[in-house]
Amino acid sequence: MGKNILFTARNITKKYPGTMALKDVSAELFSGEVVGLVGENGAGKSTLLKIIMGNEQPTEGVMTMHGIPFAPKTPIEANNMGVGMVFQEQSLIQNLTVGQNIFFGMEDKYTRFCVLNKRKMHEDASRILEDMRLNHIRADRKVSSLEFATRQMVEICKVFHVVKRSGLDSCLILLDEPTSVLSDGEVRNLFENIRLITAEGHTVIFVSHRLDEVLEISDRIIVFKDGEKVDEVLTAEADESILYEKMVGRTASGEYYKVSDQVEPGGEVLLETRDLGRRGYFRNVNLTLHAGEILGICGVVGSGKEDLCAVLCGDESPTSGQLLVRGEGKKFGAPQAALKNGILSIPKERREESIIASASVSENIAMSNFGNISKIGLISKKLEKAQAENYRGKMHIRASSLDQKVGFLSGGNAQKVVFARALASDADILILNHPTRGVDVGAKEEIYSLIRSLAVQGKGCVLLGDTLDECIGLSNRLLVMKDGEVTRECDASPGNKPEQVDIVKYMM
Amino acid sequence: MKKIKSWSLIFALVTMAVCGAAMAFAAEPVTIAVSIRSMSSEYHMQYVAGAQAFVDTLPEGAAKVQILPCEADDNKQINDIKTLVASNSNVVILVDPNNAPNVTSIAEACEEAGVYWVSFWNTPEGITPLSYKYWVHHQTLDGEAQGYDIAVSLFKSFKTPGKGKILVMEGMMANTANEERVKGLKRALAEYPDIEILDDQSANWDTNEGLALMETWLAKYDDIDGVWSASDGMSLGVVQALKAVGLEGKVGVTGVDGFKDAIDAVGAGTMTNSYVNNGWLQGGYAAAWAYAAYTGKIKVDELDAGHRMFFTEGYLVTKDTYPDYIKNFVDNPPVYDYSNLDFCIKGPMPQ
Amino acid sequence: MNETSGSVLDILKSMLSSENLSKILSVASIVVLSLVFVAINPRFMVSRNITNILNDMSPLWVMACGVAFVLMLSSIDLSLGSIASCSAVMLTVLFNSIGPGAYIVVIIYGMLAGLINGMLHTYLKIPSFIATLCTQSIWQSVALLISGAKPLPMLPPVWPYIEWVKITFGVVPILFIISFLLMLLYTVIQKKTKVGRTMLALGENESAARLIGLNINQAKITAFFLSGIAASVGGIIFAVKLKSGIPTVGAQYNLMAIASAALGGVALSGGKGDILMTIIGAGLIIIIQNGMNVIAVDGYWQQIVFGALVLIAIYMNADHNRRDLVVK
Amino acid sequence: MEKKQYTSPIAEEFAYEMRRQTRKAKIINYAPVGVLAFFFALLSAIAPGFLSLYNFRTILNQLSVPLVMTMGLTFVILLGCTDLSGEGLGGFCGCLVTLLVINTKNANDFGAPAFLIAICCGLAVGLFSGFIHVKGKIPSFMVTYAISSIMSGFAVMSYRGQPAMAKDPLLTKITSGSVLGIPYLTVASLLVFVAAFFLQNYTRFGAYVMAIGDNEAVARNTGVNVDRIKMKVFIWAGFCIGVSGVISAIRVARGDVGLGKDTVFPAITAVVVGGTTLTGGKGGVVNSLVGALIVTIINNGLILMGVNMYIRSALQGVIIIIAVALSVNRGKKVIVK
Repeated sequence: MGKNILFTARNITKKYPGTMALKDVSAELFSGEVVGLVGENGAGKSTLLKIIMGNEQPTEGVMTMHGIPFAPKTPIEANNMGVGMVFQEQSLIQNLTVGQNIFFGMEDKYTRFCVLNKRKMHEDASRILEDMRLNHIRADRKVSSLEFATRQMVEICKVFHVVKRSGLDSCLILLDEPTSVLSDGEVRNLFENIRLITAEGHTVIFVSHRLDEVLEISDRIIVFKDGEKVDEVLTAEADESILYEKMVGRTASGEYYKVSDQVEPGGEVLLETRDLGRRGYFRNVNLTLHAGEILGICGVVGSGKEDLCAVLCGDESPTSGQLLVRGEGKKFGAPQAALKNGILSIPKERREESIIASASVSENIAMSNFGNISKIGLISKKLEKAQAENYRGKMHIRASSLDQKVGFLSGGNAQKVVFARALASDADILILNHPTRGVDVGAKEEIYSLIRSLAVQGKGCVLLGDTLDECIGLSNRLLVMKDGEVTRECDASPGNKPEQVDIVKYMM
Repeated sequence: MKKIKSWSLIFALVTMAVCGAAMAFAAEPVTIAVSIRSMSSEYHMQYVAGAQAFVDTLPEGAAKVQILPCEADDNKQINDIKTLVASNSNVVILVDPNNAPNVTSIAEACEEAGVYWVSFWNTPEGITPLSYKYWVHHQTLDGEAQGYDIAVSLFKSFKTPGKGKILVMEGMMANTANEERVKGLKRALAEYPDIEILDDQSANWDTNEGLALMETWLAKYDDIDGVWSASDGMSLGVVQALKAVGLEGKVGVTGVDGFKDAIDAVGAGTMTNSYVNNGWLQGGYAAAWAYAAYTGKIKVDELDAGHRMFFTEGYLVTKDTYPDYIKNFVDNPPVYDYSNLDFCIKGPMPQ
Repeated sequence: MNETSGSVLDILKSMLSSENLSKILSVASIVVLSLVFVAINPRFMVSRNITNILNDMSPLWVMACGVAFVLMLSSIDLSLGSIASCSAVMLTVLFNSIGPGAYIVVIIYGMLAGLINGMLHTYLKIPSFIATLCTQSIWQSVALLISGAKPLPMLPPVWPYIEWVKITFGVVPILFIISFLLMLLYTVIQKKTKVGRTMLALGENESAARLIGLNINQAKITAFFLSGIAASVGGIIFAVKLKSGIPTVGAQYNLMAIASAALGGVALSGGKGDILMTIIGAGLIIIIQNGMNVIAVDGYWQQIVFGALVLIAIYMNADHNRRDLVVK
Repeated sequence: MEKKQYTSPIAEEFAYEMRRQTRKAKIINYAPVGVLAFFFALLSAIAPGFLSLYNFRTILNQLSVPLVMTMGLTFVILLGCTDLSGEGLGGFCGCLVTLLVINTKNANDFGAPAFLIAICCGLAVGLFSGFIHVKGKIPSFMVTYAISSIMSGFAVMSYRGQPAMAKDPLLTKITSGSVLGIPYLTVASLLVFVAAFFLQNYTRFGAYVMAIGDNEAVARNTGVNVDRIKMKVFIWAGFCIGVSGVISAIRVARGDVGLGKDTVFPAITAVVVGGTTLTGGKGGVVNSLVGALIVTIINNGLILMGVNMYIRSALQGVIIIIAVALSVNRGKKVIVK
């Protein structure tokens, strides 16, 4: 393995309003190696990648590439310096061919007198695909006609090509969760390609939730936690349990998660599923949620937990099994129907799925239940304000005024608004999907006590924790999911909290 | 950014000022407003030209013409007229109501403001100038007669006169002129039982649509003797469609309005006839009447019914009358004597 | 700097925030435009012309209020014009048979027409542009069929039913009051009811609105429903104002109503707008049209000046401050 | 290294599910062709004279203007924008042509270059609308609405109330001539189609337009000059509108502002019926060709059937609703605007 330093990062810090996404991260990458990047959700991996790609600029710190200062303002600048990234969300243009996508933005080579030589483009693309052993993908097919996994391979192929094209001897390729939608054979193929490419002297950063994959492909593993780099180990010296300990770091602190406030769930069964399944996502899920209970669901990305959530809150329909609310079988056509039955979700992607950015704080809070603030069927501004004022005080929402647009609030405060809305909605079954994602530490603790108080009030919560730690700390009971099925159910009452490593066994 | 905004404000000001300045500061001439469907209509521009011809006979600065195009929007037509009478008392108005019912509102607005006005073509049943003080008169060409005349002239031009197959191309639906002309056609058909109607569709007074409609018809019917079209605009489209398949001149085509191009086509034999409305006469005399009422030369309430509602004369141009028409109307445009107001009256309108 | 002056500054700043600024600017554009017209011809401001402007505004304003809801969803309603035409014709026809009850029937018709649009759009998932374009031609045909393709005058026997149109309160005509009341009702619906809130929320972020548990289909259908009512009220105003049912009377008002709403600050991309501000849009358009006649702009220039002024006005009302703004 | 199994039964199910969706998307993609075939068969059966060589020629003739118009609009709609300027601008370009060839109003005799001049005017106005839309950040809907009004004004002004009749024998030659039985004008419109097809598939411009419509942020991040591409699209639309104006002027040999009337909305309808989505990024010129054909044959067929003229447009509306309803994706979470 060549030991030339390809890339360095020194003291990279990234602050968002209210949160510190990255704290003082330094790293060195050598040519021709694969570096695994592991850490829980929100540990700062994605932020670091975005900074390297030029999607975000660091608040502090410097980077170098090939020994010269490297501070990309846009992804193109990064590309030109030999840095490319495969995004979690695909960035292929659906209605163009595979070849056009691979060469997107660099058609000059194939353009003569304004005419695009598509055949040559496709030939070259085929060659690139062949190089990557992807002979089965035809370069002249439209991306929209390809299967999802195949698209992912094309995306990877495109990025490999983009960076190689910079003409530099060694390039840096960032792969952010590239395997989550790939099949077995494709993962194998990807790994072979990664090896081929590193053999040429290029460097790959590989991010995955599947520790086994990381262990298989990488030479070195960097572990992130809470925006900090906590350790760096050689793969040869690591195994899953070691890694996991490092990722999790501190053992669950009862204090932090207000375990002392945890209550014994009441007898009433609020929500029950019988062999619930959604074709292609999860199957045979049986769960019961009691009043006053927090039910944690753990699992890696793609384990089906998100899809289970979507079904529970009415966003998607199940294809098999039954869903019972307070003992009655229900079918939800839309989240609105679920809300009528007292089920409300707090979605994962706050900006896209849960706040109306241009509406004010008080309007957002009122949105799931207009009953409290209406007089003779009309919304009363006064009541709306009073309600918002009430929650602002109770939940310490920091906004310059209640008329401030939620889009301008920090993540933590926006999330508190979302919680306030859930409280105001009178729903007694809450599906909390990563409720602390992108929220700073202070706000996190406040949200934890909030969740506790929800349980005290007798509401039932299904919790998808942002971290395993959180999930264990908050829950009364835990379900562990893997590959769409529940692999374990365990008790997590105070003083009886399972060890993370035990849980991880069933997740991975 | 704010700078650009303030600049755009200034630009707005300047635009308005430039457009307005030219006409606004002229001293107190009487405004002869002509409310028409659109400036893009050749026929309606004949009114304007007629009114202008009348104004030219007056001493300089006595009157000016202002056009109020309503772009086929009934509501706008009434808005425009009301605006004008509210902001200007030295005004008389000549109106071609976009649709007949507009007359009622216009009559009320003018009555209230004390503005003399004249209407053309359309008036709803039962609403006549006789019950108003400021509605000088209503003049029209007999639409039904036009429809009848062009039909008869078309039927007579067939190989076997009075026998043949025709297509009927109507104008804009919901339009009074169209209704009347079609009524005339029906009367003619009753008199000529051997005429067979192959098809009856609308082309919205539009040349393009007339062309497309004729093309489709040509695909469907082989044996066409003539096309009864309710206006020259559509007829010109029909002629184009015929020309493309080499049938021009072999299929008779009628028209109404007297577009210059249609007259030429009649001369060239590609159209059978066109009924000239003579907008110059209509516009010129309407202006003269209204101006006379305004200056007090005539007392409107003393006029008899025959002077308050009358037909003006048009001219049916056919192959035979074409040279005559060219001689009397084109080569030597008629100069009208506006002091003889009765000149334009062909006959009283039946009550 | 002490604290009070800081807060005063804050208040000033918030007043001049981009949103308020554009509101101020749009009001300013009306004032400036009026001043220019007055400067050229002082008679622009005589009371009778003010009455005219208010009267002429009313149908456009009513229709703009209705279509504003649809635009807030970032959908579009192109059927306004022919619903209005059809309403005008129905009113005229029904006066003869059922008298003043016709008003109610016509408004019910507007509701139905709106419902149909809404259901085609929500349940069949047809883009609103196409769905309403098609219903537009359907209602146009219906209007022509009912009227026998003739403009129908209201004859003296039914005049008593429409006498009220002439009532004025000072310079303010009753039609304006009606439009104002409808605007008030719609403002209440927008600001004070669940559906109103839902419309804005789903125009801004449909996936979020859905997950929040808002009833999306209901809100969409309601928007088209309200638009349908507004169109039929617009049609009634046309009919009583023109004393006739003309089957093509509304044809020009599709785009004009949308333009009015947009001029009043309703974003065509949805999620933003204020029913009250549609008065600015309708006012601007009518003032431009009215003023051009008062100052006697040459007929050939009228459309050109109209287009140019609309461009300038919309430019002044547009939000240019956000760099990442995607404008379609 | 041990042979490890990465995937699970649920992953196979997932892959199957994805394949099913892809298949469904494919079927929806081809739905417009099915709709075209259906209407063609239906009209052949019930419309007298529909299935004749002469009528095909007529259809081709009538296709020319809408086809050119849709070719321009397709690109605009692929961006997710709208262009309503066709009504005024098309009329203006048409009027201009008749005033430049031998005509009844003036002594001009530019011959064929007149077409070029008129088309260039369309192009310039397209550039202007694009510029205002992009730089002024004004919705294209409003910009082009205003531009349409302005251009109708200029069109009427160009002939001052009396439209010019083109007397140029060149025009007659063009309207009556044909290659292989296809009228020249249709050939011209097909050439525009070929150009559009070429632009979309064989230039980077086409790829960029698709990319911007699909995901503007990705395009921007890849270094595409989004603003410039958008302006180019409006220039192309202006060109197409210019050509369609010129074609209609040649067809009727008369320069009336009405030439542009009722061309825009049918063209947008054709684009959508063909399967291009109004939100952009999906569809293309071939779809629009199919859409234009559907709209044209429906119109032609209904006239041939002698359908009552009041009902004709209503019937068209109903048919289009059905045609679109057949070809939209009605997934639970699909957002339609």
